[in-house]
Amino acid sequence: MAQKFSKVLVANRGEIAVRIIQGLREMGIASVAVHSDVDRTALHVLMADEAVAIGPAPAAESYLVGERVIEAAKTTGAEAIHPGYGFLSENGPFSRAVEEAGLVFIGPKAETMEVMGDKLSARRRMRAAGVPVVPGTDEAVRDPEVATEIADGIGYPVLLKASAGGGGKGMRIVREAGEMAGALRRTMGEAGASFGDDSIFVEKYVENPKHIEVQVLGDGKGEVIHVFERECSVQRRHQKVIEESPSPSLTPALRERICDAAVQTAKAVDYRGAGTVEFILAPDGEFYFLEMNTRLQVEHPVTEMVTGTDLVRAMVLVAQGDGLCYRQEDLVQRGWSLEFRLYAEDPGKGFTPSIGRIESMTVPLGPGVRLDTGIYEGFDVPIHYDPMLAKLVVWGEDRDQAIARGKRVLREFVLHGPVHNLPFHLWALDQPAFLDGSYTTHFVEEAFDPADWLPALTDEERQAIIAAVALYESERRSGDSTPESTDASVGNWRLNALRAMTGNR
Amino acid sequence: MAQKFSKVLVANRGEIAVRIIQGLREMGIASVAVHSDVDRTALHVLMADEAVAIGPAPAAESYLVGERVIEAAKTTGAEAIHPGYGFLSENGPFSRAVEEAGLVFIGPKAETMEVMGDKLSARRRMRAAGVPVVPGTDEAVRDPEVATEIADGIGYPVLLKASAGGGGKGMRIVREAGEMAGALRRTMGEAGASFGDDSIFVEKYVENPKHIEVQVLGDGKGEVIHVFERECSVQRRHQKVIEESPSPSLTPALRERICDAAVQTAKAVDYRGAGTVEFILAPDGEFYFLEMNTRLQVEHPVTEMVTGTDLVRAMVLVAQGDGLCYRQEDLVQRGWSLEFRLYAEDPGKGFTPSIGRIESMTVPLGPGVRLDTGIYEGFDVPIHYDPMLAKLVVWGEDRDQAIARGKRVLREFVLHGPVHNLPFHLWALDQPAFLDGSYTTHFVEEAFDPADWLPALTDEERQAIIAAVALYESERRSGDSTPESTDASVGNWRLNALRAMTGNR
Amino acid sequence: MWMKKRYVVDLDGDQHNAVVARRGEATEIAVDESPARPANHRPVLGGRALSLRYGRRLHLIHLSEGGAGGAVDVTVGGRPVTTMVMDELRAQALESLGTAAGSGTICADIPGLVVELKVEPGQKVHQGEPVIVVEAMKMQNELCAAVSGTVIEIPVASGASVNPGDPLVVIEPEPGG
Amino acid sequence: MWMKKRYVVDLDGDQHNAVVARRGEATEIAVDESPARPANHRPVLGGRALSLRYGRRLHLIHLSEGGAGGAVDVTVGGRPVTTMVMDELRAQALESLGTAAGSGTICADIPGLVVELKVEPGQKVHQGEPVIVVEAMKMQNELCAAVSGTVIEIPVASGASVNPGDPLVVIEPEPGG
Repeated sequence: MAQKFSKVLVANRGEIAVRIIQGLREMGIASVAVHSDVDRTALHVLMADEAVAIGPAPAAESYLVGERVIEAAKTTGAEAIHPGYGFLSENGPFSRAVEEAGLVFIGPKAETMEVMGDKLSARRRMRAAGVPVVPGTDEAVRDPEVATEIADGIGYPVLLKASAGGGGKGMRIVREAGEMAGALRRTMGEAGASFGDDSIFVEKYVENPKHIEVQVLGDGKGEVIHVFERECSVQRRHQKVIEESPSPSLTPALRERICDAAVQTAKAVDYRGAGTVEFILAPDGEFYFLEMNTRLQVEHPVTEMVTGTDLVRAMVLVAQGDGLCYRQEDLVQRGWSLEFRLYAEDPGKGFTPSIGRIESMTVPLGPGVRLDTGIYEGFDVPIHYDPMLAKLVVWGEDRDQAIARGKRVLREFVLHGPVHNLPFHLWALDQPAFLDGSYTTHFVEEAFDPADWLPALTDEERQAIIAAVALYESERRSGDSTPESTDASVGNWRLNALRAMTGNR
Repeated sequence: MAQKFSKVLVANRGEIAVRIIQGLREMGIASVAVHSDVDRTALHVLMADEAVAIGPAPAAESYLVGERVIEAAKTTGAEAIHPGYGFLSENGPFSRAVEEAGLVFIGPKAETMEVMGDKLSARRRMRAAGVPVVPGTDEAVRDPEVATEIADGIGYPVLLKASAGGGGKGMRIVREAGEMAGALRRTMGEAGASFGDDSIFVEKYVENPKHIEVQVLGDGKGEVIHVFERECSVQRRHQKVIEESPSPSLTPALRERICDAAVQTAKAVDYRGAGTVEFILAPDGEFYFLEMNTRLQVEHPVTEMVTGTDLVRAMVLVAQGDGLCYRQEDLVQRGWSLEFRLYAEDPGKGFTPSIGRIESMTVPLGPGVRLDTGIYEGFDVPIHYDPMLAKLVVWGEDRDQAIARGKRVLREFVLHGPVHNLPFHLWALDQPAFLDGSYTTHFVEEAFDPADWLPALTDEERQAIIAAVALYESERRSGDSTPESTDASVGNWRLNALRAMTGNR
Repeated sequence: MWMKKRYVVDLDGDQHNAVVARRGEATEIAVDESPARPANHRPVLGGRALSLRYGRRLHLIHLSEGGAGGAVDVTVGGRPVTTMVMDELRAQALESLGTAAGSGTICADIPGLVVELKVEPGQKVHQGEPVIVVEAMKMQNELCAAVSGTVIEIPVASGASVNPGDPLVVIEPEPGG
Repeated sequence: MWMKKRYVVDLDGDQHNAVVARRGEATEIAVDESPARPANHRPVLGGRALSLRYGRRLHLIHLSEGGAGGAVDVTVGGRPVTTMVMDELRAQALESLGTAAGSGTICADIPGLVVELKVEPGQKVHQGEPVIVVEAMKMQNELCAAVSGTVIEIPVASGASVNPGDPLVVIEPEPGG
């Protein structure tokens, strides 16, 4: 009945492209990678069945050029395109162009992306569907007096939000009426400059919120199911760094209500494929629709671990016309999963991005671990893309075991090269607010002290480090092609020819 | 109430010692490794909190010397000993000595091991408990005439079995009465020489059997639960190489009966800790008790993957006096798991063991993979122990996905150094008898042709290999400290000092 | 100017020729007489593998030093492959052990131009000594004596065009050479 | 006879001394003046780490070359550690930049016996040139000039016992040396 895909193009890079290629391979579907020049030996290219170069390093000239991606699909005979996340994944015109080219876009309909891509239109649609939205306006506001009137009605503090904004940009808190005029002017100015659209709306600012999201799957013909929630409140610079499923903040009753709301949300747009409905959870237990991400989410593995599902496969099956491969009544949460995003960034210096060659990588193994990564030893992390290197995901029978396992594997995982945030995750797993689940989206700014976060070394550890470094230096010197290298103790080292080549750039 | 362990000694090596140490760490329990001289930098030693050398390389002078293990536990202040599998794990006198030394043996009572260690006594006990045993005698037979009489009663073929035997040794098939006298004499002779006990019994030989086993957990006070079955019929030289859970051979009704029989078995000996009851499943659907392994089983991860349990933790909790951490009604099977044992052996040459240094290792990552291993790059696989290097375990939503994932990860997993059986597993996953689940314990001998089992290379692959090897050679030569190494193209390679040291032995 | 070197690769018992040409940092590779050659090749996975690209397909060839001299362990798509590699000189020397007669004759194996004669008739040469340079497709190929002995004939002149199989230098092996 | 070399290791801003002594294939290591030293040390995990054993505890120190010269990236138990390492000579040279006066004076840092004087008063020496050999605990320690200049005083004689801090050779630095 349904037409099976024989070949699918993956319009992405890094860990998500690798994960999708692995999923396709497990379905017996050939994969086509696309890549920029700088990514010609990136892991997703090495793993795909075919690879097509689509332009120079900057994403705007390669991964974001829809025509080249479509051309690559046509050239290779791929029947469908999986966009991953980011890049072209929520781009309505691209998905239309894919379909006009006779290919299948593995994702929702273009209209769905467009409704959800505009915060105001999403608010209106959700309010109409009976999904709780944060108290505020559904129309753009330009006049400070009108804005003040609305804010007085809602109660301070309020949030000014750009309708076209996202990723924490184009938002400003107003704590009293006197601040309104200036704040509105500045937010409109920023929104116009950043998004080419200065529509601003006013919404109640929820203090100490938690970020809860629900994974949904729809067949595009009216049937929608949820795959339970994730909590993503550990954020820095408005970006998630640790996610978990289940959420420690939900009672069974609240879980049911929030998951129902997510299904309602997706049904309201006749959702097709995998999507995520994001909510704000207030300390009083009220929750509000925040936005919907109309694509596969970075943190989808925690859902997969807890529910035993394969969301990439589910997306591909829907796109193939097979419909939903799960029934709501069969889905249950088992155990607990945590995801740690490994970023090339320096936690001690305001989480500023870092780059460089992966000099050495030792991955954690054993029970309950999943590592999705796009890097390998010797790979030069390019400056042009997102600094996320990998996702380390653990599963445990309960939250305590998942946390204990997280600590175990974060210590086993050693990466040298760019500065990264593995030690940040170990820090987080020792914080009372994380351990008791009370953390909000302000957790990192409140608890993290960049001057005092690394654990102290014991005297013996210091001794051992000093000894090891001196031995390393002594060996490094004798490894040089100096007369010393004829020394009996180092004369017969063998060199892996390819490792030498790797170092040779 | 229960006394928590603060430190546990792991009386084993290789992947199982690593897995137990990881489990202890996740419980907040410090670990002590013991090791032979040749294992001083084995992975389990690197991972433990403390390590104690207990003797020279041969196991009989180190890992099998109970007094040294107990002494190491007392010296380090460990409260308990986890024996893993093999070595001292089913040694009644050792477990008694552990308890006499005031330590806890993490395993069943000594009497349980002794009853189950003797096949005749186990048969008698199980028959008394109403567990189906293979038709045959419960007493040792010395007289060929008596043996022939028994065999005539059972019907040929029959199996002569040494009561103290195991691992496929001390067994002989008798297909007609005329063979009996000679077969009995030879089997008794072998049994006496190998096991110091020439007790032989006669049993019906089940043709085309499957090997099904059931994981059980007992609290040692009468409560026993099962954690479902595993099928382990893929064997070579009477040793398992692929295991799966669930078994493709069981109907729900049969599963219930066989799991009940396992619980009965364990209850009959008031079982304490984790154990495995092995059964033969005949083509007609009848099953018979084969033996009970009174320890953690090599293939325990497939059970953990499918049921979401942690069997090491469960054992430690029982040993601590916490009782069973699962209730039967909470345990369900979800999805499908396959384990591939990675042996250093040459499938093309009768599966003969291989040794050597691990020159290079690339481990598979992504969804649904678990790798338990005791090796690392640069590690010299010692000749003194079992040639199992690692266990690659996959989980899928159903058997098809588990198999597809198995293929994916077996290709991603690359190991150079000793000859190994990863390609054998890929072969197995292409065999009709494996794919349809009809395979019996004769699968390998029937289907594997050592002269024709490796897949053919494409012309382009051959080209690429030749090109790669020539490039490797060319780089290897220029990497030598010859005048050529001043060549611009290779002059600026950098050498990792420690990698050079690793090669330097 | 490209400098090239020939290798003989034994793959599952079959012998193949491969030519590695270098110029500065650039390296090119050709296998047998096939027109198909990888568009590029790079070491990846921390030096555990080489990626070779043929058109849109990329082959990931895992390589490491095998046990015996010249052995290189290879894995492709989960399949282990046994290979041996040696440079042309050693391959010729090994071959000459089996084919005593004519073992000293160096022949052209591709069309080219003789650019330099490094020896004269009557001259003694040692095994491995360069004797003639042939240029082909902008690459200079230095051919070496496969055996020690005396040059007895040079049937070509500098500047001459040669075809595959043309004898270039004939060396009479020393007894035991 | 053990030959030893001193290193200065900067760990999180604190400087420490380490002495690596070799004899044939054997290597020993001592840190600062601590009597605790690893019972053994071996590269493991494919050269990604060094295991050092102190009694029953084994420390797994992951090491790799850092960005800047002398930088070594270290990870221990999931904790990254920034280190710099240099040999004693370079450390002394760097130090002398900060402490101009007396920078040419080489002092004993452990109790020992002067076994060889390689220079005489009045002699010109270059930075890095060995000037005196002191034996201690069966190890010969060759001390080198930290600056180029002229030897103006040698307050010890061959065979003399020296204590930590004793001046051994005094060098007057060249202008700009």
